[in-house]
Amino acid sequence: MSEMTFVQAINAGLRQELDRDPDVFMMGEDIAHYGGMFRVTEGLMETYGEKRILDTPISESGFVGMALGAALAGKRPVAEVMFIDFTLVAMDQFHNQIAKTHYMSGGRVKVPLTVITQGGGYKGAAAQHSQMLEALFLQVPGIKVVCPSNPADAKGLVAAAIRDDNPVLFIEHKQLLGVKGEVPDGEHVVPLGKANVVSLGTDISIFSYSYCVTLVQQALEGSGVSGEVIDLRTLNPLDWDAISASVKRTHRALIVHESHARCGVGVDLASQIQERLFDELDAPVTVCAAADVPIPFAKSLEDIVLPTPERIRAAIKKVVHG
Amino acid sequence: MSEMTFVQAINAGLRQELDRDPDVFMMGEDIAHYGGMFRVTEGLMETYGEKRILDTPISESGFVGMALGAALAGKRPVAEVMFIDFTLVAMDQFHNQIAKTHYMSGGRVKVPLTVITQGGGYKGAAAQHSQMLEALFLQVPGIKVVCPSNPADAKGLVAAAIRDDNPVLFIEHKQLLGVKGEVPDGEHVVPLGKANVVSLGTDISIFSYSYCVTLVQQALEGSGVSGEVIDLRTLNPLDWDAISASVKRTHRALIVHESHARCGVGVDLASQIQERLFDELDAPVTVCAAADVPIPFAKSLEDIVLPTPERIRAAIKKVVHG
Amino acid sequence: MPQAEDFYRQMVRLRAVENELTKLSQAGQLRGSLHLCQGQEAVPAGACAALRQDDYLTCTYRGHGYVLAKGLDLDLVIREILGKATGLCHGKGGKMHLFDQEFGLLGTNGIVGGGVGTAVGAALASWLDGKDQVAMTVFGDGTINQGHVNECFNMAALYKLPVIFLCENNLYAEMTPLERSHGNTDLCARVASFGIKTDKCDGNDPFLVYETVSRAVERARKSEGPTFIEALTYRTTGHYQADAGTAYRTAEEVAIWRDKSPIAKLEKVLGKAAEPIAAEEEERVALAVQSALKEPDPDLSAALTEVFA
Amino acid sequence: MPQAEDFYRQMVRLRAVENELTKLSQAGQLRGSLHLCQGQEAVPAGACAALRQDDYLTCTYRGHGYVLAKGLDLDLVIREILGKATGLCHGKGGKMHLFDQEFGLLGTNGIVGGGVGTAVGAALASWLDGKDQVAMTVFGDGTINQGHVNECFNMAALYKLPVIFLCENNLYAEMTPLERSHGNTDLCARVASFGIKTDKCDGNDPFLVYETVSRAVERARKSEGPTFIEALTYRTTGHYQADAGTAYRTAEEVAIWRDKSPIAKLEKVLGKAAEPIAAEEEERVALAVQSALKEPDPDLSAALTEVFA
Ligand SMILES: Cc1ncc(C[n+]2csc(CCOP(=O)(O)OP(=O)(O)O)c2C)c(N)n1
Ligand SMILES: Cc1ncc(C[n+]2csc(CCOP(=O)(O)OP(=O)(O)O)c2C)c(N)n1
Ligand SMILES: [Mg+2]
Ligand SMILES: [Mg+2]
Repeated sequence: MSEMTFVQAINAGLRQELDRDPDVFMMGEDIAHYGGMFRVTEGLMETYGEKRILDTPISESGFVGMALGAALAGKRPVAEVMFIDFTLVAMDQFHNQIAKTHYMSGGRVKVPLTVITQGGGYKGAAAQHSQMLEALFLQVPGIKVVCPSNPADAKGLVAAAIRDDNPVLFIEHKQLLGVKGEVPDGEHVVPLGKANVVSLGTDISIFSYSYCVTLVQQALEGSGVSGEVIDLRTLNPLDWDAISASVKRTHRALIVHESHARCGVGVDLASQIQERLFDELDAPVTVCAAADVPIPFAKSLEDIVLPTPERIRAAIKKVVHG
Repeated sequence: MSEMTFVQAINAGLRQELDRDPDVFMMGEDIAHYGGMFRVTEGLMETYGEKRILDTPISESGFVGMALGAALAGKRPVAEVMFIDFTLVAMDQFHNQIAKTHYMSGGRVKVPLTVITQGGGYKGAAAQHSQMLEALFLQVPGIKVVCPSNPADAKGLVAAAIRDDNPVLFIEHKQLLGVKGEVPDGEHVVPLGKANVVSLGTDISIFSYSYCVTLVQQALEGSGVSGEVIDLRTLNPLDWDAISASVKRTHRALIVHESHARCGVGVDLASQIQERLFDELDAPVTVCAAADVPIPFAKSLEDIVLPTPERIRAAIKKVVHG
Repeated sequence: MPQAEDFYRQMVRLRAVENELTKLSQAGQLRGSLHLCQGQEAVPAGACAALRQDDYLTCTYRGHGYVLAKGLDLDLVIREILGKATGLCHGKGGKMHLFDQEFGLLGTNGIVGGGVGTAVGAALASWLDGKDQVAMTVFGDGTINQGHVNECFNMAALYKLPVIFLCENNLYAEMTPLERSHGNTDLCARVASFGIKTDKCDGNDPFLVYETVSRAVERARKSEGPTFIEALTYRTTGHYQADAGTAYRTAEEVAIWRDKSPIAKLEKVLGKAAEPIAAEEEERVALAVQSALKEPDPDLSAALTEVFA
Repeated sequence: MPQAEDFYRQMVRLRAVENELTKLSQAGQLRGSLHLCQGQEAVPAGACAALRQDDYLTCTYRGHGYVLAKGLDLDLVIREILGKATGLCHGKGGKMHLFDQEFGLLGTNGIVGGGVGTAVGAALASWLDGKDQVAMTVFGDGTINQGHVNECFNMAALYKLPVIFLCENNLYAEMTPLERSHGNTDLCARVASFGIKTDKCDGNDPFLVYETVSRAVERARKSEGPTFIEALTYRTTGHYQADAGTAYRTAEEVAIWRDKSPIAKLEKVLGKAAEPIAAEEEERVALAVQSALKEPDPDLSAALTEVFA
C-alpha cells in the first residue's frame, strides 16, 4: 500500500496496463508532452514514447472514432476526453458507432477501448464544464460506465476497463482528483460490475458513486441514522445482486448522485427497485440529485442545485422517518 | 376537419406558422427543392421561396448551431434533422449551447427554435436508423420535447413548438408518417405540456406517447381490462397533474415507450410516481420499453426487442393481476 | 494486375445482386432501405482490386459493392441483407452494418462520414505497429461537409497515416447537387488544404480507378502518408429504392451517364466474352438469393445477447 | 477611425481587468478558470472598433476583451465574473457565458468552436432579412481542427453570409504548438479551400487589425460574403491561471513576444499621453472590482428559474 492521490492512482493503473500489454496506447489533448491537463498522464510519454502516448488536435469526434478503428485493428486504445462535457461533440462516435459495433456485427467484432474523462461540479466551472453526463451513456446500450470514488478503486477500475473487451467510459470527478488514499502496490484490478459496501447499516440503503459517496458519508456523520452505503462503482453493468441484497436488509432506499434527476441513474434504480422489490419497501425509494437546471456559476446557486451533505441528510431523514 | 396523413398535418402546421410570422423559416437536408425525405416540407419552397425554406449541406452540427444563432438574432428557425439518430452528430449544439443559453444568460436571451426530426423502429432500418432518443434530451435540462401520436396533435403541436419562446424538439415516428386522421381546418394549436386522456378506465393508468399509444390501444382491445390511456404528448414539461390525477383514480400505473428502459422516460415516471404517490399504489409501477440492446435488423429480433401489443398486454396483466 | 474479365465479373456480380435485391424489395421481401449504386460499379471493382485482403476498409450504406469486391463471401452477405440467422452478422446488422475482420471490413455504415474515423484509426494501428497494412474509407461528395470527416483529414495528414480517402463524387448528395451544398465544389482543393495529397480519376473506368488507388496504396505502404482520391461517377438509379432519381435531375443528364456506364463500356471491350461471365454471375447470385431465402430467421434468444463481449 | 489613444485605452482597460482578476483568483475570491489574453490585447481592441453596436459577436472563454471592446458595461461584466446577483447574467453564466443582445453579444463560450455556428446563424438571419448587420466570431488556431467549425466555414461560403471568422493565431492550443496539431499549419490555406476569402495581419498591431477587420466588414455589408482573418499574436502568460506558460515554451520565445506586446508598443508611440489614460483605466477597473465585491450573491430562489422563458 502507498498513499497517493486519485490522479497518481490512475497514472499507476495506466502504467500497469501499458507495461503489461504492448497494444495499449493512449491518445488525447495535451496528454503527452504536457502530461495531461490534470496530470493523469504525467511522465507517460517519457516512459512509453510519443507514439504510444499521442497528443491529438482538438478533434474529439475524430480521435474517439480513431480509437474505435484502432480497437478493431487489434489495439487497446485509451483515449482521454479532457472534460465529459466535450464528449458531446463526439456523441455519434460513442452512440452510433462504438456502442453498437459488437452487437451489430453479431458478436464477430470486439471493441476493447477505454475513454477516460473527468466531470462534475462544485468548482464554479459553470454550465459547460461542470456536468456529470453518465446517464447519457446508459440510455443507449453498449458502453460500460465506471465512476470510481477513491484512489484505490481508480487504479483498479482503470486497469479493469483497459482489460475489458468492451468499450468502457471511465469518469473521474474533479473534486476527487487531489484526494489521497491508500492504494495497493503492484498489480491491482477491481472487477467491473461489482459494487462496494462502504458501510453496513440497518435503517436505509444509500446507493451512490463518484464524489457523492464522500458527500453521503458526510451526511451520515452524526445523523444518528444507521446507513448502509453502497458505492455502485460501475453503472453498466449494474451490480443488481448487491442492490437487492441491501434493500432486502434495510427496506428503505435512497439514491444519491450529482447529475440531473430526470432520466438519470437515480430514477433508473428507484424504478427497478420498486418494480422488483415492491413488497420489501417500507417507504418510497427516493432520489437526491441535481435539480433539473443547467449548472449555475455562482456558488450560492451551485450549492442549491447540486447535492450537499445537508440536502442528502434531509433526504435520508425523509426516507427513514417519512 | 379534414382527413389527412400525419405528414400532411405537419405540413399544414408549418404553413400555418410560416403564414403567420415572417420570422419563421426552415433549414435542413433536402427539405426545399425536393420537399423533404418524408415529404413533410412538400411544396413549401414553392410557396415561401428558397431562402425561407433552405436546403443545407450534410452538416447537422453546423445548421443546428446556426438555428441557435438565427434565433438569438430574432428569427424563429425550424430545422429538420432527417433522422433522430443524426442528432448525435449535433449533440454539443443541442446540449451545451441551445439547452443552456437561456439559463446561462440569466434569462436575458430567448431561444425560440424548433428542431423537427423523425425516429423509431419496426421497419428494419437497423441500429443507426431506428432509435427513439427522446430520453437523451430529457436528461440535460433546457429543451422541450414533443412526441405527437396522431395527425391532429401533430399539426397543433408543431405550431405550438414554433410559437414557443424556447427550444423544442419535435419527434415524429416513422410508423405514423402515413397514418391518416381528422385534423382541424384553420388555426390549430395544441398547448405544450398538456397530456391527452385517450380513454378513461378504472383498472390501470397507462402512460405512453408517439407510436406506442397506438400499440397500447391495440393491446387493450379485447383484453377485458379497463385501461385509462394517457398520451403524454409533451415529455418536457411533463403534465404531472394529469399523471397524478389518473394514478389516484386507478392506483396502478404502466408506462409504455419504445426507447430503451435504462434511464428512459418510463423509469423517470415510475420513480416520480412511486416517490410522490407511494400510498396510492396497489402494485409496483411497471415499465414496458425496448430491451437494452441496439435495435437489431431482422424482423424476428426487432419484434422481441421493441414493445408489441402482446408484450404490452402481458405487462398490463402483470400490473393489474400481479 | 486484374484483367477486363475480372473487373467485368465484379461489376456484373454487383449489378446482379442489386437487381435481385430490387426484386425482393419490390416484393416486400426486403426490410429497410436499399441504396443502389448502379452506374458506379467501376469504383468498388477498381479500388478493391488494389487492396490486399488484410487491408482495412470502411464504407457506407452504399457499400455492398466494396464488401463483395473485397472478397467477402457472397452467401454470407446476401443472408445478412435478408436478415437471416446464418448471415454474416447473424441478422443483427443488416446491409448498412456489415463487418468481417478476416477481410479487413470494419463496417459499412448508416451515418454519413461515420466510419471515416474508424478507418483512420485502423491506419493508426498499422502505423503504431510499423505494419504495412493500409486502410481505405469510401464516402460520397456530400460527406465532405460533415465535421467529423474534416477532423479525420487533419489527423491523417498530421500523423502521415496510411489511409486512402476514396470519394465517389456522383454529383449529388441524396437529391442535392454539389453546387447547392458546397461553397467550393473542387473537392480535391478542399482536402488538399489539410496537407493531404489528392488525386482524381474517371470513376467509370475500373482500370483508372485501380491505377489511382494502387498509387495511393503504394504511397501508404511506404509511409508516405494519406491520399484523397476523387472518383467522378454517377448513380443512374435513385438514391434508394423509394427514389426514382428523376425529380431532381433531367432525363438527358441521366441518359448521358447511362451511356457512360462502366458495365456497358466493358461489354463493348470484351465482346462475346462478356456474356458467359454475366450469365455465370447472374446464376450464382440468383442461387445465393434463393438459398438465402430458405435460411432460418434468427432465433428470438439471440436478440438479447452480444451487447457486450 | 479610432486613434492611438482609443486603442490604448481599450487595451489597458483589458490589462487592468486581467490584473485585478488575477489578484482575486490568487486570493481565492474568483471561481472557475481564468483564461488571460495578455499580449493579445490588440486583437479585441482593433477588431471591435471595426464593428457597429448592432453587429453580432461570439467569442471564447478568452472573450472578456472583446466583450468590453464591444461596448458592454464594465460593471455588469465584472459583477458577472464575480458571480453576483447584479451581474450581466445574474451570476448564472460566469465569465465563459456572457450574453448581451443590446450589444450583439451572442455568447462567450466554454466549448472550443461552440459559438461559431451561433455567429454564422446570426449572419444568416441578417442575410434572410436583407439587413446590413454583420457577425463576427473569434477563436484560436487550434479551433480549426474542430469539425463543427469546418461545417460552418462551408455554409458561410455557400450562402455568402456576412460573417467574419477572426482567428487569433497565438501559435498554441493550450500547451500544444501548431506543428503538433495541424497537418498543414497554413491556416489561411485551410480556410480558403472552403471558398472563403482570407486575410492576415499582425495581431499585435491594433491599427492593422482594425483595418483588416474593417475591410472584411465592408465586404460583408455589401453582401460579398465571409472573410477569414488570421491575426498572428501570442499570449505571454499561461493558458489559464494554473498554467505558468513555461513548461512548453522557451523563456526566449516568451521574451521575444513580450517585447512585441501591443501595449508596450503603443506606450512608446503615445509617450507621456499614455500614463494618464492607464491611470484612469486602472482606477476605473479597480473601482469596478471593489464595488462588485460588495454586490449581493444571487438569491437561492433564482437557482431554479429561467430554464425556460
Ligand atoms: C449524419 C447523417 N446525416 C444525414 C444522413 C442521411 N443521408 C444518407 S445518404 C446522404 C447523402 C450522402 O451523400 P454523398 O456523401 O454524396 O454520398 P452518396 O449517397 O451520393 O454516395 C444523406 C444526407 C445520414 N445518413 N447521416
Ligand atoms: C470541444 C472542446 N475540446 C477541448 C476543450 C479544452 N480546451 C479549452 S481551450 C483549448 C485550446 C484552444 O486553442 P486555440 O483554439 O488555439 O485557442 P487559444 O486558447 O489559444 O486562444 C482546449 C483544447 C474545450 N473547451 N472544448
Ligand atoms: Mg454523392
Ligand atoms: Mg491558440
